[in-house]
Formats: sequence, C-alpha cells, structure tokens
Amino acid sequence: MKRMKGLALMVLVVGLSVAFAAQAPATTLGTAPTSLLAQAPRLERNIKVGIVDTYSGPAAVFGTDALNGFKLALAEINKEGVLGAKIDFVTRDERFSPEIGLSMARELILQEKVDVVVGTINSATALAISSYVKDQKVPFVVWISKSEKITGAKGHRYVFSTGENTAMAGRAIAEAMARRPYVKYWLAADDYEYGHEITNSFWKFMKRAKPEVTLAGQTWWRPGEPDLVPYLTAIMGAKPDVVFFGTGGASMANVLKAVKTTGMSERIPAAIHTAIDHAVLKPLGVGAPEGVVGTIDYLWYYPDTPANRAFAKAFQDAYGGPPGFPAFHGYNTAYFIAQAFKKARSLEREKFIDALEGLSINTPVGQVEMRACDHQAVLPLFLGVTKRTPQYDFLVATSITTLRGEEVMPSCDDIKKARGQ
Amino acid sequence: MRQGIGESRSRGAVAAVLATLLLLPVVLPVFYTYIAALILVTALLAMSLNLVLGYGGIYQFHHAVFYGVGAYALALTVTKAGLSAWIGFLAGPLAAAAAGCLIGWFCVRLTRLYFGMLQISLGSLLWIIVLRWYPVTGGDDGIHGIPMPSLLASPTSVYYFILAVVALCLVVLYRVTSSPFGATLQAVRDNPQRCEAVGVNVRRHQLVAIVIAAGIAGVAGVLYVALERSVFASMLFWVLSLEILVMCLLGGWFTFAGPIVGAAIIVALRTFVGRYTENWTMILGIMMILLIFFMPEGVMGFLLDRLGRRPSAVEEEALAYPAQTAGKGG
Amino acid sequence: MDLSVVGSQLLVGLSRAMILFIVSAGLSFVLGVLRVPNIFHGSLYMIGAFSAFSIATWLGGQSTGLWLAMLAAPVVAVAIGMIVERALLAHLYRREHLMLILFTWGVMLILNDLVKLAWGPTYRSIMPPAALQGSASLLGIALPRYNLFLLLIGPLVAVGLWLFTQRTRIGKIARAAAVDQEMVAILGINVSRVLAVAFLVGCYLAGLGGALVAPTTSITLGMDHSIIVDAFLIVTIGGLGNIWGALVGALVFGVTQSLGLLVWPQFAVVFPYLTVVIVLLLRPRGLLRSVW
Amino acid sequence: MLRVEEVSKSFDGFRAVHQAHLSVEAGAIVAVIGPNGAGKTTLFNLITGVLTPDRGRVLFEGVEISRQPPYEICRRGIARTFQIANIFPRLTVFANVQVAVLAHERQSLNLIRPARTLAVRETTSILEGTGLQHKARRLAGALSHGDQRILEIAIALGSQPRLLVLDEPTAGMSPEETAATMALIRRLARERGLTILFCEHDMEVVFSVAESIMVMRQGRTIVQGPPDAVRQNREVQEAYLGTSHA
Repeated sequence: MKRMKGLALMVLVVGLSVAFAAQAPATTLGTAPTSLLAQAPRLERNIKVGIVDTYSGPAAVFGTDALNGFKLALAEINKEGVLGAKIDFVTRDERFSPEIGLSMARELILQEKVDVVVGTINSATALAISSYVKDQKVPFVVWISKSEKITGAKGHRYVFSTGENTAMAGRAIAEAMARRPYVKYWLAADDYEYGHEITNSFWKFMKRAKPEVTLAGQTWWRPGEPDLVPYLTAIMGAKPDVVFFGTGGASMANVLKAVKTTGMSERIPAAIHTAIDHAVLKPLGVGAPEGVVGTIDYLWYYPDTPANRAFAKAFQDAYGGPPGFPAFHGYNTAYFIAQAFKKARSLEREKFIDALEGLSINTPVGQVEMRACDHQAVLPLFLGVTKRTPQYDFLVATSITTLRGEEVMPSCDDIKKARGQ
Repeated sequence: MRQGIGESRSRGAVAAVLATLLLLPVVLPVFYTYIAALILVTALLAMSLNLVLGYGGIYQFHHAVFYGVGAYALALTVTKAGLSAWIGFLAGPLAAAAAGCLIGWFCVRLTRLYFGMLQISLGSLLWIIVLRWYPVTGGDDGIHGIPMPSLLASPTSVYYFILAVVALCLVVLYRVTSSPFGATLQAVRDNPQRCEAVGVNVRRHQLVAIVIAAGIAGVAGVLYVALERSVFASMLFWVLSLEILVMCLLGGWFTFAGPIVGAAIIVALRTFVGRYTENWTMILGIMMILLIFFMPEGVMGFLLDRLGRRPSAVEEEALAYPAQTAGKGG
Repeated sequence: MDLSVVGSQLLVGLSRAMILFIVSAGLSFVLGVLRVPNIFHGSLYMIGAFSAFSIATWLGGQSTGLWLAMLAAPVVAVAIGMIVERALLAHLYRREHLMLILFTWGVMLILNDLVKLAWGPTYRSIMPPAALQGSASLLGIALPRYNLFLLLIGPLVAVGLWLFTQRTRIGKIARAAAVDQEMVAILGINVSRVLAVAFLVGCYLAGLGGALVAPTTSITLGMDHSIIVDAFLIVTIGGLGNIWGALVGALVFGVTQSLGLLVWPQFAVVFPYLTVVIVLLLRPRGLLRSVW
Repeated sequence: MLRVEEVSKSFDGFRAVHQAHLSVEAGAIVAVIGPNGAGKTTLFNLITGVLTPDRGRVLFEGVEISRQPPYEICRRGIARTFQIANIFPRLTVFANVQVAVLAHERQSLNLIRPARTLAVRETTSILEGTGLQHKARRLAGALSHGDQRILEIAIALGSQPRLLVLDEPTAGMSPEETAATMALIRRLARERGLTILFCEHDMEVVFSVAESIMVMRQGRTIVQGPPDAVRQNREVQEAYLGTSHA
C-alpha cells in the first residue's frame, strides 16, 4: 500500500513537472531529468527563428538572396543539430513597408513565440522592430539593412547586425579615394535614408582623410527614378573631378547604365559602395561601365580560398546562381545563431545574447567576430574596380584590396558617444 | 444615409458589438488584442475618409497625409518639444485639421479627378518634407520608441483607450452625418450643380468636410502612435491612401459602417494571409475583383440590401453616380 | 551657365519626355474614350519591359534580336490587356469611376505577382541595339545615341496616333465616343468593339513605352508604381482624356525636370509635384481641352 | 423685378447669347421661346449665376447679380430647375426638398442637431403642395421621369424663392402630364405669390400660360411683349413661327 502511494506520488511529481516543462515558455532549459543524463545539455525543443523581410517588389531580390543563404546554412547546421535540436524558421513578407513589418514582428514574437527575430532590407522596419524588441527583450538580428543607426546611435542590448553598415562603407571608400588625386567632388544619391546615410558618412570621412576636398554640388533623385540620364548630363556639365554615388539595388543598376550610356565613365571617375556587387554587374552584362571604384563586404570570387569556393559552389548548386552579399549575411546569421545557442547551452534569451556578444565564427571570408560593445559583425570590406575580363560575359572587380573591419569601424568609444552614454 | 433602420434594433446591434469589443482582451491572446486595436485605428481612418468620399463624393485621393500629419505631430510633441503625450494627443488632430484646411483650400477649386490629382501632388509635397527634414522627422527611418504615458503601458490599457476614443469619434461622425450638414454633404455628392442652385456654397461645405475628416484622420494617427509607438514617412505615402480608399469601397462607401468592415477585411488579410503565401497581394486583387462583380455596393451595402434595410432596391441605372452629367455641366 | 550644357539638358529632357508621352498618351486615350482611369497601365508598361528582355535574350541578345524585341514586346502587353478587357472590364464600363480605379488596381496587384512568378525578383537589363550605343554629337552637344533615337520615335508615335484618330474610321468613331458614347451607339455602331480597339491602342502604347525604356534602365518589379503616378500627373496637367494634352504634359514634365536639375539638383524629388500644383492652380482643368 | 441688360456670352468664339435683354415684372409669368440652340438655357444659366456674362448685366430687385455665384443668387430669391432632371438620386424625396429648405434657413453648416428634427414642417408642406407626400420615403433616383420633374420644382420651392426660373419644365412629358404640370405651376405661383420665368417648346402651353413672352433667335432678343403682340410681330412670324403660322 505504502509502495503504491509512493509510486502514485512519483507519477504525480513527474507528471506535473513534465506538464510544467511543456507549459513553460521559451525560457526554460531542459531541467532535472535531462541534466541527469549529464554530458552536453540538450534543448527541449527546436529553436525557432522568425524572419521579417521583403519578398515582393523591387527589393525582393535581396530578401530572397539572404533567405537562400540562411537556408543553405540551416541545411548544414541541422544535419548535426544544435544541442540535439534543430533550427526552424518562419518568414513574413513585409513588402518594404515598416508598418506591416512591425506588425509582423509582433505576430512572430507574441503568436509564433520565436526565439530570435531576423530581418530586414528596410532600415525603417529594422529600426522600428529594434525599438519593439527592446521592450519585449527578444533578440533581433539585422542582416541586410546597412543603416549605421541600428548598431550605432539606436543600438541596444537586443539588436545585432551581421551585415556591414554605412559608417564602415563610407569610411572604407573615403580612405581609398583620399589616396587618389581628385579634389572636386560631386555627390549624387537616392533621396532616401540609405542614400543620405552612405553619402553623409562618405563625405564626413573624406573631409577627415583629405581636408582639401571641395564639394562641387549634389544631386538627389527619387528612389526608383527610371531614367538617370538627365541627372548625369547635368552633373557632367558641372565638370567635377569625381562623382560619389550613394545608391543601391535597382537604382544602382540604373546609375551604372547611365554612367555608361552618357559616356561619363570615360570622362569622370565614379565611386559607389556595392558597385562591384555581382547581383548588379551580372544583369548589366557588358553594358556596365568599366573603371568604377566600388566596395562590398562579399564577393563570390574573392578571396579565392577553399572556404569561399565551397560556399559559392554549394550555393550555386542549390539555387542556380552565385551568392550575393545578402546570401553571405544570411549564411553567417544562421551560424551566429547556432553557435550562440551552443555556447549558451540554453534557449534563454539573455543567455543567448551573452553568448552572441564577442562570438567569433568561421565564415567563407575568414573569422568574423560579433563585436561585444555594439553588436556589429566585424566584417572585412573589399575595394575593387570594375573591369571587363575575357573569361566572363559580365564585369568583375579587379585590383581588389581588403580592408579589415577593425580599420573602418567606429571605435567602441565613438559608439558610446553616439548612444549618448 | 437614411436607412430607415428600426432604431431599437440597430441600437441593440451597436450594444452587442460594443460588449463584444469590451470583452475581447479578456478572451483573446494579447496578439489578437493588438490586431483588434489595429483594426479599430484603421477603421477610424477609413471612416474619416468615407465622410468625404462616400458622403461628400469628394475624390480625396491622398487621405493618408492627414493620418501621417496627426501621428508626426504627436511624435514630435513628445520627442522634440519634450511635452506630455496628452498634449500631443490634442496637437495631432489639430495639426491634421490644419493640413486639411490648407490642402483642401486649394483642392476645392477643382473637381473630381483633377481634385484627386492636385491632392496627391500637394500631399506628396508634405510627404517630401517629412522625408527630407531629417533632423526633425528622422526621414524615412521614422521615429521609434516614442514614450507614452504610464497609463498606456500595457497592451490592454492601450486597447481600451483606443476603443474609447474610436467609439467617441464614431459618435461624432454619426452626429455629423445625420446633421443638416451631413444631409447637405450627401446632396453635394449627388449633384453639386443642383446644390449651388438651391443656395449651398458647395466649396465651403467640401472644405468643412475635408477639415473634419482630416481632423479625425489625425485622431487615427495619434492612436496609431499610442499603439505602435512608431511613426513612418510611409504613413504619408500615396499607396496607403489607395489602400484606405479600397477599404471604403470594399466595405460599402454608401453605408455608415461599411469602412469598418473594409478595414477589418484588409488588416486581417494582410496579417493572416501573408502567413501562408508570399503572393497575398494577388489574393487581395482577386478578392477585390470578385467583390466588384458580385457586391458592387460593398460588403455592408450587400448585407443591408439582403436584409431589406434600405429603401426599395433601385435599378443600377437610376443610381448611377451623376459623374458624366456633372462633369459636362461646367 | 554654359549654353551647351543647357542645350544638352533640354535635349535629354525632351527625349525623356518622349517615353512619358508614349505611356501617358495611352493612359489618356483610354481615359478619354473608355472613361477608365486604368491603374494597371503601369503593369502593362512593366510587362512590356520584361517581355523585351525575354524576347531579346531568347533571340540571342544581338542587335536584330533587340529590334525584334522592341516590336514584339508591346504585343505581349496588348494580349494581356485584351484578356482583361474582354473577360472583365467590358462588363464594368458603366460603373462609377472609383469602382473602376478599384478594379484596375486589383488587376495591377494580380499582374504584379504574376510578373514576379514569371520573371522572379532579380532585376534584368538589356543593351540598346549596337547602332544606338554610345554618344553622338548634335549641334556640338554630346548626347547618348539612344536618347536621339527616342527623340525620333516620339514624334513618329504622335503622327501615328494622329493618323489613327483622324484618318481611320475606327479612330474617328473612338474620338466621337470620347465626347458622346450614346450618340455613337445610336448610329448603330458596335460601341463595345470600338472600346476594345481603343483599349488595345492604350495597352500597345503602355507596352511600347516599357519596351523603349528597357535599354535605359534596370527592368525590375516596382517599375509599374513609379511610372503610373507620373503618367497620371502628366495626363492631368495635359487635360484628362486628351492625347495631345499628354504630349504637352510630358514635355512640360520632362523639360522642367531636366532643366530644374541644373538649378536645384538637390530637390529634384519635388519637381513633378510642384509642376502639377502650379499648372492646376493656373488651369484647373489642365492645359488643353479635356473631355472630362 | 428682374432685368437682363444687353447680356452676351460666347464659347470659343461661338456667340451663344448676344446682347439679349429681358425684363420680368413681379408676379408675372414670363416665357422665353426660341428654336433649339437659340440660347435659352445659356440665358437662364447667366441669370442664375452658373455662367458669368462676358458683357452686360443682370439686375434682380435693383441689385446687380451678374458676377455672383449661384448659391448667392439663390439666397437673394431666385430658384431654378434644369432641363434634364437634376435631383439628388441617392437621397429620399423628402431629403431632396429638405436640403433646399435647410439651405434657405442657413442650417446647412449646422453640425450638431439631427437633421430629422429640422425644417420638417416646411418640407412636408412643399411635398403636399406638389403631391409628392406619399413618395417622401422613396429614393429620388427611383422615381418616374414625370415625378422627378415635379420633384425638381419642389426642390426649387424649398429655397422659398420670389422668382422661379424653370428650364423646359415639361420636356419629355405626355400631353396629360404637361397639362397637369402647368396647372401645378400656375397654382403654386398663385398660392405662393411667385414670379415665374420659364422656357418651353410647346407653343400652345406658352401662349396659354404666359403673360409676357420673349422670343430669342441666335442668341438675340427679337421681341418681348404680351402674347398677342408677339403673335402679331412680323419678325417673329418669319423667324420663328415661319410657314406653319401662315
């Protein structure tokens, strides 16, 4: 009888604790029973990542590329698992609208109860979600948006960036241009956030690196302006030494096309961040201008290392084209998340964040660290010049030089200052 | 609209809806409370548009501007002027009404599509100011994490606050539409030329309607900020205006409650269909076309017709909006 | 300021105006004859551009392929437009204008996703035919050859439209229908057919605009959005439903934009809207006589 | 009461009205006749402010009204109807008339009080006077053509005018309807002490009702006078009545 009672009590306790474990939200790690098994701790359920990004409209090309990189990495990661669990993900299309993006982030956190939110190309969405996750204390990894505010002035404990940003890119390209003889600059850019940020950042570092530079003028066009020829002919009329373009995406292709058709490429040199992006140069084919100076944080053909070759090949096999920089960010993001959970040995969000701070992972371009002070991935930047080569029917970057992340990133003190600490 | 609805029956329906809305946060998970609040805010925005669109027959093509102005007024009151959010809650609608007065003053000189296109242009100029005035408005990044009074800290209290304000605004809108002004506004919609001939200053009525609608859109704007604590430049972009327009037309722009239904449909669609397919805009498009074919008076108009709640159903011809004739008149 | 710079800006602005004219003339024609504010006009323009890319690539991307693509791409837009018109739009002509806006926007949403499904999200690009690459000199002003080509095409299209509306029976009927549809019906003419033909012309012009713009820009999703606003603004300042108004509107638009760039390049984004506001406040029904 | 002095209006070079003149005495029933395109409707539009004359002026009770907007002219006491039924199709018959009454009572910008409590008596009396009281709850767009024309007159009465301007009030009506309508107009004029200015195709109607007739041709006034004088006028016979009267 006594035994029966004891058994019943035991069943009750076990039953209750199982029920409790099942009830408990994302925060509890497998408790007593699993830790009794000793060795490596195991996660009691799969990790769930919620992705908010743009999958329709002109920016869809970036969102899709990043997602593909992420999926490729997950396929590798889930083969061996993360502490016995897998990483699952759900996607939401924000259609480049921050209102929708923010609403979807809420849904992912409140309804889907994701462990980590990931996104997005749109800097307004990224900042809005960032402000929301700060309240909700949910980690958020930004993987495409290049706004320096995300990990700079508006950064906080819960937001991370696995892509390069305008502060890094502007400085990298400014320091490279400062070594060239040009003095009279014209700034021309898309009239929206990214255009302004990259241009301001470039010009700030340009004046610092070479105080004698002068601003001949500036041009701002509507984002998505289809025909830039009138803008470029106006600039050519003013005869600056060099033009810096602050543009990206579909506008970048328009800029490069117009630079070629107006004959600007033969007369006035141009510098543009991401001008050497394969996703831009490939569709343009031989219609792209030669001699444009560009920076980027990922090229599938450089550095020509086994790791990069393997990544590019795996991506090519899976998705029928070489990876772009968003795919590289997506790939790294998956590994950062997986490694951080492994290191944290827990699904607890605060432990995950502690683990991700300062974490260093192997990427196709070498070791990349998630800097602890600002949660910004320390990515190298590649500077190259567009050139036609016989082996491809599109232009590639040549005479590539590498700038280490540490060289171009704002210091931790600068970040503190920007955040008003 | 004079629907000749049995007073007591419609009062009962309103009471039932209100009771349901009051209970929602108790019954539903927090995310659905948020969605319900978002629907209420969007519904108020659509209702305010419908005052000018459905009742006034005015081609208000850029209504979102007033929503955005209201939201930014609150955001700037709090973040830049450092004043209490409660002041911002008043400043938002006032700023929106002022913007309505300014834009409306120019637009009422024009008719129909010309009115609409001028409003899109003027509204876009305001949008550009928000977009370009980085130091103040934050450009297209918007302003985020806007601090709200502690009273509005929990999702539930925000929900009840929004519900109360929306209910109040709906009462105001209902009073306005059933006032002599509302009756005259409908007459202006049906036949502006005739209205002039019976001594109605059509432009002044249109301007008053635009200012009221803009003010209420401003209320919707500040409520959005209370809910999301963010403002975006895209709140002033024409695509949003088109979406609100669709809400009115889908729900039934000749009915009082139609826009609420339209707003609920659109918000629910983009929240829930977006989960299952990346091509949800296609689904929205197909739904819109089906509705145009099978419910030309919108969902609410269709229901009211089915329930026989409207004066004798009339052949489409007789109701054909007097667009063609009025256009030629001048 | 250097006079040749002003001259080149003027020419570039004019050439830009030609594409705007072609697209908005189609929009205006449909607006005038059918009384339909056709928002998916922009989608047809985008489809024209994507089709030009696909046909050119399929034909090997050489000059002949590119020329053929420019001829054939508008046909794709026409085919899609006609399916929509015959199957759906033809039943809605008597509806209120706002309902037609709603309908055409619905079609735009659908076409948008269909384009994404058909061509994917990556952007595309084609080169102008070899003869039109590079720059040429005109009156001492260097100008991209392709822009010169556009300066020729625009007037050709205008003359073609003029011949169509003035010299062909169906064109004349369409013009009459723009003023008074009932009268045309009383004369025993099949109005539905006339409207279909008018819509066909509109779709063709949208597709042609897309095909012509393809070599100058990156062909991408979202092209429809940017063109449709511009086209509506142009049609409005020109006078709704008047194809010559579209010509005048496009010229005003293109030239103010390009000359404005010389004066105030940092505020280029406001030019289109400012132009419309000024024109409409001075002439509330557009520059030329409107049928609306 | 109303004087039109040498008023001209042209559209793109076409002289729709050219130096027309007209005078209407208080309490009179005055008709304007003339062939299609003579400029009758344009003249009415000039009187009621829909159009502004290029030259000349319009005086109402001694005040020049030719540059005033339509609503201002209406408030001075001139109400009108239109050639094609010009009503508020989506409003009820009652609301159609009420809107005019509210405008007359300067209530149309009232945002506070419910409309259903205002102007009810006046509206009902007009509906009863025009025989529309049983159709008050129907949508105006659903009325028969004849009823819509009557409703037009009822709307005009809502403005409490002293001068009622009717643009072909019986167009498209059967002979019986025409007779009934004209009887209604005369009765209303008598009961409400209205002055009436109307234009009409039907010569029989005009000569039986009007106390004074103005004849227009190609935008000009040929003559104005009592029916008999007009009938006898040579120019009128040649120009307008032509051979049929010979």
